[in-house]
Amino acid sequence: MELIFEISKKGRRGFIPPKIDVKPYKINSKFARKNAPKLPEVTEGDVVRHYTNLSRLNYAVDTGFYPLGSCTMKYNPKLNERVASFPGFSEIHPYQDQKTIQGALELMYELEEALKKITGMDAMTLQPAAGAHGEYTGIAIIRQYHRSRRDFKRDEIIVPDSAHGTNPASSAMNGFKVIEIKSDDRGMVDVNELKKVVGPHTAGMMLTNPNTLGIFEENILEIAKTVHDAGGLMYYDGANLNAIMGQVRPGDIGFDVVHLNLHKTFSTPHGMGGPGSGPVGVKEFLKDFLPVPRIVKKKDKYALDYSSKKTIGRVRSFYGNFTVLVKAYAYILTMGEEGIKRASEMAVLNANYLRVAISKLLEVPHNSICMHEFVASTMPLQDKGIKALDVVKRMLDYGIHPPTVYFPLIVHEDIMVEPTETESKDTLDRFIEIVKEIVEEAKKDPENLKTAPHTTPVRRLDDTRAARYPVLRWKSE
Amino acid sequence: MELIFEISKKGRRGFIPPKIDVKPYKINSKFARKNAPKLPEVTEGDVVRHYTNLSRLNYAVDTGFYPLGSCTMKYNPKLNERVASFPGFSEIHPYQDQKTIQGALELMYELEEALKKITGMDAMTLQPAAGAHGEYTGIAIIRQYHRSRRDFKRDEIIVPDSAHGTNPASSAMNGFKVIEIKSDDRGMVDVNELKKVVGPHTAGMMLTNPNTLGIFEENILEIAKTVHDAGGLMYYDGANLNAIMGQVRPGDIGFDVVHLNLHKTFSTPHGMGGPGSGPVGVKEFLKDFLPVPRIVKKKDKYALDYSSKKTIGRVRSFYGNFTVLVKAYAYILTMGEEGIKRASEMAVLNANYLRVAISKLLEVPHNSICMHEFVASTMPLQDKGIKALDVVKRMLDYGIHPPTVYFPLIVHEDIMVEPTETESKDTLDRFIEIVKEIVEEAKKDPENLKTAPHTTPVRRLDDTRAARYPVLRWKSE
Amino acid sequence: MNSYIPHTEDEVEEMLKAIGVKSVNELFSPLPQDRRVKTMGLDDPKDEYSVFLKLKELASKNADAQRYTYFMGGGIYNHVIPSAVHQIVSRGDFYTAYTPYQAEVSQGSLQMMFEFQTMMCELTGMGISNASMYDGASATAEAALMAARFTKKDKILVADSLHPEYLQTINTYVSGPQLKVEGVKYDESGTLSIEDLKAKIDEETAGVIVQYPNFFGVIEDLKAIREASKDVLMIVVVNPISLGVLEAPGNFGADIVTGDGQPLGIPMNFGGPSFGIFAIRDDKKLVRTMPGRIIGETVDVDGKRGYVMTLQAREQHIRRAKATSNICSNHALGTLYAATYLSLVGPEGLREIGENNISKSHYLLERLEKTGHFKRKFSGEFFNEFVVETDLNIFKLKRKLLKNNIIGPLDLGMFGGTKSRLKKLLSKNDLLFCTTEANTAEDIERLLSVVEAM
Amino acid sequence: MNSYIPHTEDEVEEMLKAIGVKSVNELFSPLPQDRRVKTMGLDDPKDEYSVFLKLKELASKNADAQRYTYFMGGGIYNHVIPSAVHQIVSRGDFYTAYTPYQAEVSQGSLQMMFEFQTMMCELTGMGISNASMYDGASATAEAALMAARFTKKDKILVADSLHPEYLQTINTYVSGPQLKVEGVKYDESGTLSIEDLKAKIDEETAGVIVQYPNFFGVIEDLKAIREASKDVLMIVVVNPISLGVLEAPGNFGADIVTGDGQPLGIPMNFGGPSFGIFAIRDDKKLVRTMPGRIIGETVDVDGKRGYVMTLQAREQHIRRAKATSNICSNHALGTLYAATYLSLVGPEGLREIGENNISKSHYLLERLEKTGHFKRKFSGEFFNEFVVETDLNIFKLKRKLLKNNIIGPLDLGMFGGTKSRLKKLLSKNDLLFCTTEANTAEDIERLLSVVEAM
Ligand SMILES: Cc1ncc(COP(=O)(O)O)c(C=O)c1O
Ligand SMILES: Cc1ncc(COP(=O)(O)O)c(C=O)c1O
Repeated sequence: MELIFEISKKGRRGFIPPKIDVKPYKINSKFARKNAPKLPEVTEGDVVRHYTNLSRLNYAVDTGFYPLGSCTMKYNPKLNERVASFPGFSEIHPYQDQKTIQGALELMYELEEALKKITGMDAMTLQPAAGAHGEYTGIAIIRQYHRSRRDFKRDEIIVPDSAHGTNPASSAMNGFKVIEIKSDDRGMVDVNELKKVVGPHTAGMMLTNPNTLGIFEENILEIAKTVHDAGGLMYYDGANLNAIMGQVRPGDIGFDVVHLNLHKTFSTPHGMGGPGSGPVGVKEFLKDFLPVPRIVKKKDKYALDYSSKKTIGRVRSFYGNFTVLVKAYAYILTMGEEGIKRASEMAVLNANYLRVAISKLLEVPHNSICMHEFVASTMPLQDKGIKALDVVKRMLDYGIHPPTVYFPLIVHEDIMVEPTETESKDTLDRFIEIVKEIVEEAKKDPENLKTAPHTTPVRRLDDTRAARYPVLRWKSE
Repeated sequence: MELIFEISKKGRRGFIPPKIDVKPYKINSKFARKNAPKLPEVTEGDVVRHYTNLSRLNYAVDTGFYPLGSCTMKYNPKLNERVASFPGFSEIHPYQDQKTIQGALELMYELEEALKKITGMDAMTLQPAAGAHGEYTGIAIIRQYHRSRRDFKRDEIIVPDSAHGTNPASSAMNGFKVIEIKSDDRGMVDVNELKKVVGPHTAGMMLTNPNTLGIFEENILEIAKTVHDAGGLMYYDGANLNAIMGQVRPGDIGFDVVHLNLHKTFSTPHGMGGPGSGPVGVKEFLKDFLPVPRIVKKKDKYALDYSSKKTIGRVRSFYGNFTVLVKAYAYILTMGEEGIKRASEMAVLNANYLRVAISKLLEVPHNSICMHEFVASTMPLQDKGIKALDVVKRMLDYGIHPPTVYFPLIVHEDIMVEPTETESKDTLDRFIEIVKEIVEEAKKDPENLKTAPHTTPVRRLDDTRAARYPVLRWKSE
Repeated sequence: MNSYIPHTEDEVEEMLKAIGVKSVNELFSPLPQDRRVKTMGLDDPKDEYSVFLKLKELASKNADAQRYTYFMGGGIYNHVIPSAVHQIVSRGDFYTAYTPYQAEVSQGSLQMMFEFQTMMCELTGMGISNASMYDGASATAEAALMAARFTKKDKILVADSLHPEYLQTINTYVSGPQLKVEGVKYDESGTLSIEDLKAKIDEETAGVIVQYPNFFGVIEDLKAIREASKDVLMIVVVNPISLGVLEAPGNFGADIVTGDGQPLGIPMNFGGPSFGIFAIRDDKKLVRTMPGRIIGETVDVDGKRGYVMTLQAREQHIRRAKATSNICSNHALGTLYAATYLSLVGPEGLREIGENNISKSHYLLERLEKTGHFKRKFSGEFFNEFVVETDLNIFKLKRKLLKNNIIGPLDLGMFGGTKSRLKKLLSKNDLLFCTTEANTAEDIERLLSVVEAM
Repeated sequence: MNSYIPHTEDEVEEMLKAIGVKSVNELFSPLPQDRRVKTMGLDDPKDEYSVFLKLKELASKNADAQRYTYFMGGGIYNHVIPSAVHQIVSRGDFYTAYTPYQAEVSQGSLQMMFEFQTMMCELTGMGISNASMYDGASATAEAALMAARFTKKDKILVADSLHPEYLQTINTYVSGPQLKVEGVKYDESGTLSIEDLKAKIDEETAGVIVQYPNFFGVIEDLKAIREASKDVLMIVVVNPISLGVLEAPGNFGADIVTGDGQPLGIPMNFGGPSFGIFAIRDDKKLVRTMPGRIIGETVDVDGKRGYVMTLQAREQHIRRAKATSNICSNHALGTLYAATYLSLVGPEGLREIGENNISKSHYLLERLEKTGHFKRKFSGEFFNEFVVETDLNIFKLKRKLLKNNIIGPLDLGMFGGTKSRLKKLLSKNDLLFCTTEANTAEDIERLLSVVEAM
């Protein structure tokens, strides 16, 4: 498709702004812009057509199955979108007098309460804008905690090699050394390895549980004890909370700090990559380190409290991605105790159903009960020269979004499948059918896989060229 | 795609209605439904995916050029959609106390005023739901007028052979005989023919001007005089008002009754075929025949007036397609005097630009200045066995919506092109290019045209089979 | 300056040159120049925000269902609309599409309408549904014309308990073909008098029109009516949302079912747009006299399933003066509301909604009666509306309710001014109350506390 | 009962059988059973309408821009948003899509972001833009980290006129790498003191951060700042909507431009989500230290143009602990708001909007000064915000305004409680007024009449 700039024509208008109905003021020429930015000049109709047609090139939750491991692409309820767009939520200013935003504060307060109940934590902040931002915040809290105890030597965060890239990155951004430990042959934390590395330098350990292989860390209590005994804190990367919510709470199995991804577990849409929201919960003893402001309730009034002395400060402006919070809150109200539990149950049921079926078609290295996702490998197709990438690109021709590939890094040629609870058995059966057809094709016509996809708006794109000769903006010839 | 029924599974839910929070009441079993209707049983996610995917199979104004003659598929501004969805417009009940609907009545009153100014008529009703409904209403008014004068012999309505099918149909529904008159060789009303048929039986004449060939009836004043002299009234089918609004008014060139298609001229969307809105305007002497209620203004208050004795009655419940009226009103406010004029100017400019270019590629039987549309014919391709239908089906492969075909009925193998003012020269140039390529292909590879389209979600569909063995609903096997 | 029209001045020049004229005005030379408009007298163009503010102000002068509680029905109902309906109907891919004449690029619209037709058949128990009429009233009037056309008879019986505006519409429509319309009385139960019906059916009778539930909310005994009217067409006007709990008219032998689709997910819209339901028995002869567009299944050249508009030989663009109706644009977007609504609620949901409506109305009646100020008017079983007589001053009652952000009930006295037969049959103190699933128990308490304070 | 989860009981049984377990609970056997949750203590599930009503009630407890007029800025602004923006951003095809890792089925997202990047470059005058950060504050904090990383120096100068919450965010972010942050004073014009800047730049200085227009609405003299800070990175925090009338920071030699995208078509959202702008000079070395996702153009195997995420070697999923940032999810949907907004308004519209803002603010200041109760605080040229000192009781003023449905101005005293340097620099009676094109002349009169009545 043409770029919006390529259909631009000097003099066209897409929006007529309000007229100046007061005495006009001309800016001091010292500051005045000399050359107008070359923005598109198009009609409203051009804009609507252009972006409507672009949108149709997209795959989305609203168009199909999205079994992206680690991403929890569950259905995004429309009620949530609707309530979040109420002017009383979307058209309010963060600095309004607190008596004019009692509804907003109440919502945030109640959301914190609900998330505390779900995670087993004692206090929450809703400020972080995404999962990684939550990690950053949580690790900063751990750092501040040790500093507040004048325990300055703790400069290491332990992270399993199966961890998401944001875990080491968030630790490093906080100035920590990252100690990566190898997983055992079942894909879990090797407690012996852990014991080797914990010590007086350990500030904490970051863990996703179930881990990125979809396996619940069975030794979690021992792991937590090991870290705690060494004086470290346990950080829970909540990206996979969908597997266990309502079943077991991070706060009850040894975690001190947890972040949630509302855009995964709590059904808020991903918006092509964001905005998300990454609330952080902590145990009582860490409460004062949370970012300011905190939402407090005094009698029947809600207020923003900036008074904490130990706070890590702020990790962004204002109070968080508020309208995302509204959506998550609506979701929790709708699901209720019973629905939240059922979500994890059906998510895990779906994953195991797929695991058993896919293990007959591809290799599933850790083929025991999984949680909400599992990792398979296309290694059995290697002798045909087929890589995981070929398999997933071929899936595009079947009109579904493929699973995550090449993550976690500890399994070769892996595809990571997370169906989520909002998908039906029919959809899973169709997915199994597609994998079957592709595996058969790999044997009969491997070339067709290697050159896939064939039916998408564009075909396989040249990533190397993009990186080697970067073209990062449009320029007129 | 599967039908929504085909993905249904007993027990699934897509919406949880409010619980019964009062004493439950069980209906008398005599009236109780025995077997539940077999509606789909699906989740909310299924519904959203199903209809989102269906929508992507559609062509729409929001996706591309729509040069459908007679349909005025102009761009539908998004402001209009937004304001029409205000709860103060979309969530009000027609029987509310009139003091609680003053805004709605004011809007309708002001819209009538604006439409009077645009058409040159003296009174309006907004009740009719579409163009044909307006025609029905207008012809009923003409009938009542004659009856009120005890002139019972006037049982004929004159209609040119180029008229839209709704014209004769609306006349017939009103109990009139339809007298069809042939157009002259320039596609216009043959005044001599007209003179032959007018007389004491003439109740009126229906005319679209510019006519369905896009040609302005140059003899309009003589036509009107002829009909008026015979005691008949002149009816203006406003489907083509987009060509002349702001230039000349039906009320100033002899018309007594006019209907408008707000969904054509006034930019309200077509909604896959409706809702439209077909307001009817009349000259002073016909005012009392308008449907009830009428909107009246008394001092600063607006009211619904049911008092007319001569009224034709009602043509539907309530007051018209109100939210469509809101959109049209917003459009008129936005365009203003100057914008309304410019719309017709650019619509006519676009049509003539295309006419001149297309006349070099196909035949344009009446190739002089046209108004907002023109009719071309694919007869030059006949020797290759190519029909108009083949040409337009091939256009689908180029990703544009083809023009109207086989209407009006007086030109062979015709395609009727109405670009509207909201399309740019670039779009028109692209259209010309496509026609050129198709004409060339007709010579080189006619088979490819006859079997077109090739790239659409389905290919040419079997209409005959659909009509001969009608399958009008889904049934489970 | 205009953000809808793309032409730059350079382009206009180029285009004029290509056409071979000197000015845009020259293109209007075929117009009678002495009649050209100088000024229409419209306002100057306005920017988007100004129009937005102006319309916001107009909207704010109306009392709406986001701010008020409704106990008002009588043809338009305030139901709960699932959010997903809005998400789908606001897709430009649907609402800015044209009539699906080019089927290959309109399968979205066509398949949706085919599904809609199926749902209408399931709801009504009929065999064939079209793809919508304008509204319930005009659909019913068209049914009257169709009945006359099909039977070649010219008398239509209409239950006096039919919505008065429907009757008025029928009266207008029959004046073309000059059919006779005769009313059929109702009895103290509020349902059609079988006796009167029998007495009025004669050789010339084409059909009988009854509403189900009728204008008073009362459920007509379709079985008895069918038995009493064997040789004429039975036309039933339904409230579609009641059909999750009420037996389908098709199962009582209805020949034509019409009705207004508004309750199926469409906002009240001040009465429009909604859409008209039109369904008939599965009968090849009958369908040929049916008005409106119909979608049918077929296959493409590759044998793939697809959908097209079919049986068009009935329609105005083919048959012109001999068409079964003049209808062209219908209310297709309304069918999308209904299709998504019914897909979401499903059979269980529709039943629950029906039960909610009927429970609320009976509870409200009971509570109103207890106040001593209201007396039930009709003994017949009712759905979500009922008529009561009151000894309260209606004007004062309505004013008090309004002050408490309550709209309704419907004052039946207001229909006295029309030509309706209701005038004779109802007293000035008759009120039509309506409840839906959108009325909470709390709303009902609020209504009652106003009443009790009077 | 749940309308989001499709499983019927039969299906659950079938699936358990296929897996080879007896119950769903068996699937949770890896969990420490003695720690299983009995009850979380959440409420029971609610139906859709109940949730709708509950949230409507909460929303109604807030004063919003549909009911109130805003004279409040300070980082979040009430601008007019074209209706077409809403139409596009509410398409599920966009907002329910994931990060475009599978480029072949994400060209809609990718091309849009590529267009967005181009627009950001045009606006800011920079060579390279990423595809968004979280917000203006965190983007600016990341710019500080990047400057230190790139220059291998550890001192960051920050204008005291920077938004205090941005400063707080920077302070948090620098505590990991333990960078030094030093404030640079402003003078009576409200702009950065060039003298103080010069005095504070030293060998260890990585960069200087200034805001344009700054927190007081005053337009910094970027030319002078650039000249005074030749050897360090100049980081400019912009209000993007001002760049239709203000010279682009790129044209003054900025190295990094950040800012908050909210003014570009995004509702106020109580402060979030919006998105963070991040643009840099066109410099191959610099780009390697840049945080965030970047979209690049390439071709597919058929040579067709297409777009992909590129230069990923900087990012956490590849580089892990050595990544340029931990950012993963960004604020992509915000870029869609901005891309559609900027496409609609175009260069002319953006200029007109800028002129409207600046005219309104100057007019309001003039009128306020005339009342005798307000005194302009800074002499520097300003955009759509300005600081005044008042002799009125601020508490009373705000209460009166609120009663007249007016929100604002911003009471700068409220920043006194934070660690911000503003505390020292501002008096308790300083107010920050803001006007945008959404404030009509009538709104201004209404504000003044409240003031005059005091
Ligand atoms: C395991 C894990 N941790 C952290 C993250 C980061 O979350 P976000 O993208 O919201 O920053 C993700 C996201 O993909 C993840 O899967
Ligand atoms: C010339 C003409 N007259 C009348 C009509 C009927 O209008 P509607 O479809 O709104 O009933 C049309 C619609 O296509 C038309 O083109």
